[in-house]
Amino acid sequence: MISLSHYLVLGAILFSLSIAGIFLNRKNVIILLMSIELMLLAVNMNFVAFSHFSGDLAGQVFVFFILTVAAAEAAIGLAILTLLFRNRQTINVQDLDEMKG
Amino acid sequence: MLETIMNVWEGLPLVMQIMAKITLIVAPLMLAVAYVTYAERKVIGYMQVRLGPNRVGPKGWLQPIADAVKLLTKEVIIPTNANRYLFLIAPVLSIAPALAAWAVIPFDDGMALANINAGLLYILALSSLGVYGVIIAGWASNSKYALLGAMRSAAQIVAYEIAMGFALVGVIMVAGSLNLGEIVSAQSGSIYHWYLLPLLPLFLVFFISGVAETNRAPFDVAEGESEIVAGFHVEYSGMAFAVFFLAEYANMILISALTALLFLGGWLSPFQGILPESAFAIPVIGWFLDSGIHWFLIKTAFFLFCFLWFRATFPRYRYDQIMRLGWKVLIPVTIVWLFVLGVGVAFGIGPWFA
Amino acid sequence: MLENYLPILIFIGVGLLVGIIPLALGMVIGPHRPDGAKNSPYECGFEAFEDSRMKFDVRFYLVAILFIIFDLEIAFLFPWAVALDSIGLFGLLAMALFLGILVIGFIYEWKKGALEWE
Amino acid sequence: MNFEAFLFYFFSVILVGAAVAMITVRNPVHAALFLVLTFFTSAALWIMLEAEFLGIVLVLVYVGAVMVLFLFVVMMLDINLARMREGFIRFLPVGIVVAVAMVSVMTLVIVRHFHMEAPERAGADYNNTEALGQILYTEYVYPFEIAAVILLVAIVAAIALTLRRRPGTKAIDPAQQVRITRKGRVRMVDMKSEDKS
Amino acid sequence: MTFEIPDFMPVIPELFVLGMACAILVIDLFVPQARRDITYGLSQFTLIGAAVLTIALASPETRFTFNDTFIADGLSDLLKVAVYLITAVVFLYSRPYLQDRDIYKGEYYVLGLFGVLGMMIMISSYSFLTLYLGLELLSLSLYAMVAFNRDSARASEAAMKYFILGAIASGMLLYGMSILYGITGSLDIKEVSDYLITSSAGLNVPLVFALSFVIVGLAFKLGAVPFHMWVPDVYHGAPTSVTLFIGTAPKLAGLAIIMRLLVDGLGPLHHDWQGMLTILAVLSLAVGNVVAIAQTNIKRMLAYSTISHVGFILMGILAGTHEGYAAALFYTLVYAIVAAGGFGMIILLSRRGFEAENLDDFRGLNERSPWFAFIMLLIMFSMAGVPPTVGFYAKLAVLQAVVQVDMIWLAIFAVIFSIVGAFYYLRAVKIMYFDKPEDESPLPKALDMNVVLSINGLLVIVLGIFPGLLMSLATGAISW
Repeated sequence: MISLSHYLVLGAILFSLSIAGIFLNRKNVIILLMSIELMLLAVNMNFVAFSHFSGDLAGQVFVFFILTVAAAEAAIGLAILTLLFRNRQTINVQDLDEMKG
Repeated sequence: MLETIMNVWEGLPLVMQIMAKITLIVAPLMLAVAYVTYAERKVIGYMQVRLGPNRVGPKGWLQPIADAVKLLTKEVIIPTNANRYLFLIAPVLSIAPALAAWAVIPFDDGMALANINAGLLYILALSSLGVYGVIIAGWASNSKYALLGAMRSAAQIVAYEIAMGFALVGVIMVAGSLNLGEIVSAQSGSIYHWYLLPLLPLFLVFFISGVAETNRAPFDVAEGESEIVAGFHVEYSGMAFAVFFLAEYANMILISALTALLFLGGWLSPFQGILPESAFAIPVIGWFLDSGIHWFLIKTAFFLFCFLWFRATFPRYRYDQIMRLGWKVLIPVTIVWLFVLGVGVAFGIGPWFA
Repeated sequence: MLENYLPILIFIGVGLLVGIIPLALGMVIGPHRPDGAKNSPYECGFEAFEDSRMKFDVRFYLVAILFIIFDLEIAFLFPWAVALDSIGLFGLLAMALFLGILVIGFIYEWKKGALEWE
Repeated sequence: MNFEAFLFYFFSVILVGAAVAMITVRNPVHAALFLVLTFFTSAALWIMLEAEFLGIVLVLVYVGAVMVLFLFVVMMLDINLARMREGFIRFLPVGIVVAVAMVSVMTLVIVRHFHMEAPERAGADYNNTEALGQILYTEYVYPFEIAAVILLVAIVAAIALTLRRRPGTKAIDPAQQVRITRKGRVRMVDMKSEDKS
Repeated sequence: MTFEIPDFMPVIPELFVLGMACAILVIDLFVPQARRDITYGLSQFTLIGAAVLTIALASPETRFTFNDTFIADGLSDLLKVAVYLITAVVFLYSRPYLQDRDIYKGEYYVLGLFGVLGMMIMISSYSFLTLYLGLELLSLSLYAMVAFNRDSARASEAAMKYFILGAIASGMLLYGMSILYGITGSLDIKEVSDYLITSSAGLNVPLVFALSFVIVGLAFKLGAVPFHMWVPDVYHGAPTSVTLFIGTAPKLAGLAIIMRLLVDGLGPLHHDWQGMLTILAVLSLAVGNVVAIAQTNIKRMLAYSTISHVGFILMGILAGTHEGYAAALFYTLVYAIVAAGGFGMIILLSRRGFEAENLDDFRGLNERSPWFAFIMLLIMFSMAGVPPTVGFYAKLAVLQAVVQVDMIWLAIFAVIFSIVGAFYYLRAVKIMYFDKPEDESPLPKALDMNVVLSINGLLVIVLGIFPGLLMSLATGAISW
């Protein structure tokens, strides 16, 4: 039978993968943004699983709000990205080195 | 005899039963798609005082079959600089959601493959996936025309999807359910209980958005033969092209069926509540007059005819006009109507509570 | 509840198959005689000079961004419309405020010209 | 292994595989499509957890809208693919070590400490959407309105950042073009015929 | 269904700010560029009106509403009023800066007001959900404001970094919250706290597991070492007026969420988070003060100085006593005032096409304007903690609180690094007073800016002479 910990471990794997993704793709802003989406997905997986196993809808409500905020956040993030691309003609983080210190 | 069939049926594993039901939906649907193409050419032909296809088979009845065979034996060309996998995945991604949406369509009372509570939400979600086939096809082709067509088409689909979603919300508010079967049942009573009249603005918005979302005339700038030579699928040939074609027509039928379900009472008979009960007891005529799957099919066919009719009648919109219609006319209309409906539902006024 | 989703799962699978099978058939049955002209992208008879993936008008992004926002609005409206009977006047007013805030956003878009397509 | 367990493992394997592919593939368009696949399989898993509304909304909003925006951006921003992945190999061992270490620690904690009885399956008439609707607009009305404000901020920010009127473009307004009349374009001038002699 | 109509009285300030922000957004659409001051004036009116409302509604007892997810108490009233006032000052300083760079647009103020609304929500939140939403409302507004100068590549780069790090921080925080929800079965801070008080100690490992994610998320948001990488780049890249905003008011809201989340909600775990905060505080003090010495850019220098100040604030909290919390609150308020003055000085010196962000740009300020050199001197002294400025008392209060809980080594460590830090503040003073100016141009600025900046600077010394006033407010807000 599938238990709570199955889902939580799945969430943990996704979370770790997203951290690894952020680590590996430090140069590529787009993949970074996608890794962040993956991270939030892992969080949502936890909330949905807890909500189901404790029979409490609050977790699902929280997930709905996380989805909303994350979508709005992605919209702003990509707006900043297009702005950056227009100003710099690159999204390679390594080229973004005007500021040092 | 019947009993043995039923026994065999019950004995089948669940998955087999479902597969059988799916075949029962998909096979007629594919046939319908084939004959909608035939009907399109015939109808437009007659409207333009021509005959339309009339060579293959009696009155051209076998034309769709001939088309299918021809497309099957043509080469599937993959352009040199195209992204091979995505190029081939794109048509699959465009037909799968168009078909999968049929899982929740009720054909008659209780006759739906999957009677889920969130039916309408499911349909909206699937219809929002149609855009993937378009953009992936446009990008994977690596052709300027394809990309331009894909972008136009995607922006258009996206704009009209919002209007469509808002229109759906209005229906749900009145019906109080997301389940398509319950929405139809909520319209039972008489023809005046159909949502066509009380929700007339939403009906118009929904159908117009439906036409725009399937990229059909007069909103077919994405294909725009005369400017960008068929848009996103300019590089597709043979069966790859045929699959896009199937998807477009399957979507058309889906929109027609949805319009029939949401606004015209689906399988409900227009004579319900008008003719006396005794009229439905007459052997054959009574069956016809009573609610049933045939009414659903007739209504769907009518809206399909409208699709063809529009194509023969209206000149193509300009792109900026399309975007303006979607954002600046349809969306404000639906938002205003939602406010009106909200007040109506909350205070129990309005014709839909008769 | 879940038993209703099994047919959907299978149907999605069937939908994919309906796409894949004709494609595969077409690739197998159809001829395969590539040549340079045939495999080049359609350019009205011109040579293709460059990668055709070009930069696009920022307006396309803007439409997609606004679409996300409105899609979320719809997602919020669906459960509200279903539960409208039981949440009463308070629910109605809550949604009126919600939509009111977003209508202000809509007015802003409109007046700024984000909905124009030049 | 019963059918539900089979489905769980089926979806989880695809989910994890797609997530791994997403962070490792070279082409960002492929990465975006793998992310779409992860969203899909997650939606399926959530539906298995009886969160049908959220599962479908995940597809509607994320797959249907957010990832479309991602694809727009990825496809149009002419990205130099080769340069994007420089140094990827160099970080790979560290990345693997980080991921494995995190997974094992987190798994250890989870497996040892989180146990809850599986609740009974909801009946066929359980309506997840309605249940959410009943609390979302009453008990959670305050966060609900905050969400509206967040969406408004997103609209304002997106427009303030990206929308610009380019003064240099020679775009013409087709509507104006169509409305041209003869009077605006042709001027009739009476001229004496020139004397050719 | 049992549902009571919630009490709307405590949220009136929030509703007022929301209504006014929406109204300003619409009004601004119809205001021509030449009359942009209307938008500005309305924004200031909103902040003042909100302050009046908050003070009028303040009462000694704690008020809850929306199923106990909203709290209004002494702490929230004090912090909200402080946020309004600081933001009003920020708006005032921003105006000439924006005008000089042709980005004097209504959206700046509207986004600022939405940011203020986000901070108000954070300050009053008593549930994970509202806390998260408030935080995101603030963050989204700030991301957009950082990128507000659309033609500046540096600003969009800073915005991108800020965005990514902010989003990762939110993800961390949420993961911790999800585990806490799983353990306690509730999102409400009150219920979480009740659960922790009554439950057995057996659950400690998963709680610490969740707590570490929460702390990492908070540390990211606050910019505590080792999660500080974004702070210098964002402070440097953002338009100075936005740096001014980011560097001041959000710190107050950050303190509020630490108070709500760690102290109110996870108070029973004090022993566990004390250790984590100690590490963060020690590292922040060390790295912030040492790296700041190497900076030639004053915005970066102030960024590192912020990091070290965060270390001090964390020290006050980790003491875990009322005195400690009051000291942290006092420190944060003082820091916000001082930082506003510091960034205000940069704006004062900058002009069209010139950012005045290098230390050298302050060279010989005394010859150009002795008065503002004196103001800057006060601000630098206060940051360094030189008596009798108020910065001295802030540091003293924190150190006292730490010593009271027998963490004398931490106090000694903090003093050592404060002395290290004093070096670079005093270097700035030396440059102003003993070096020759590079450009002799006078400082033409609007009257309102000069007056407010002078008051801001003098406040540092006035509060330093009478620290009891602010301190009694802080202790009053903390004692519940």
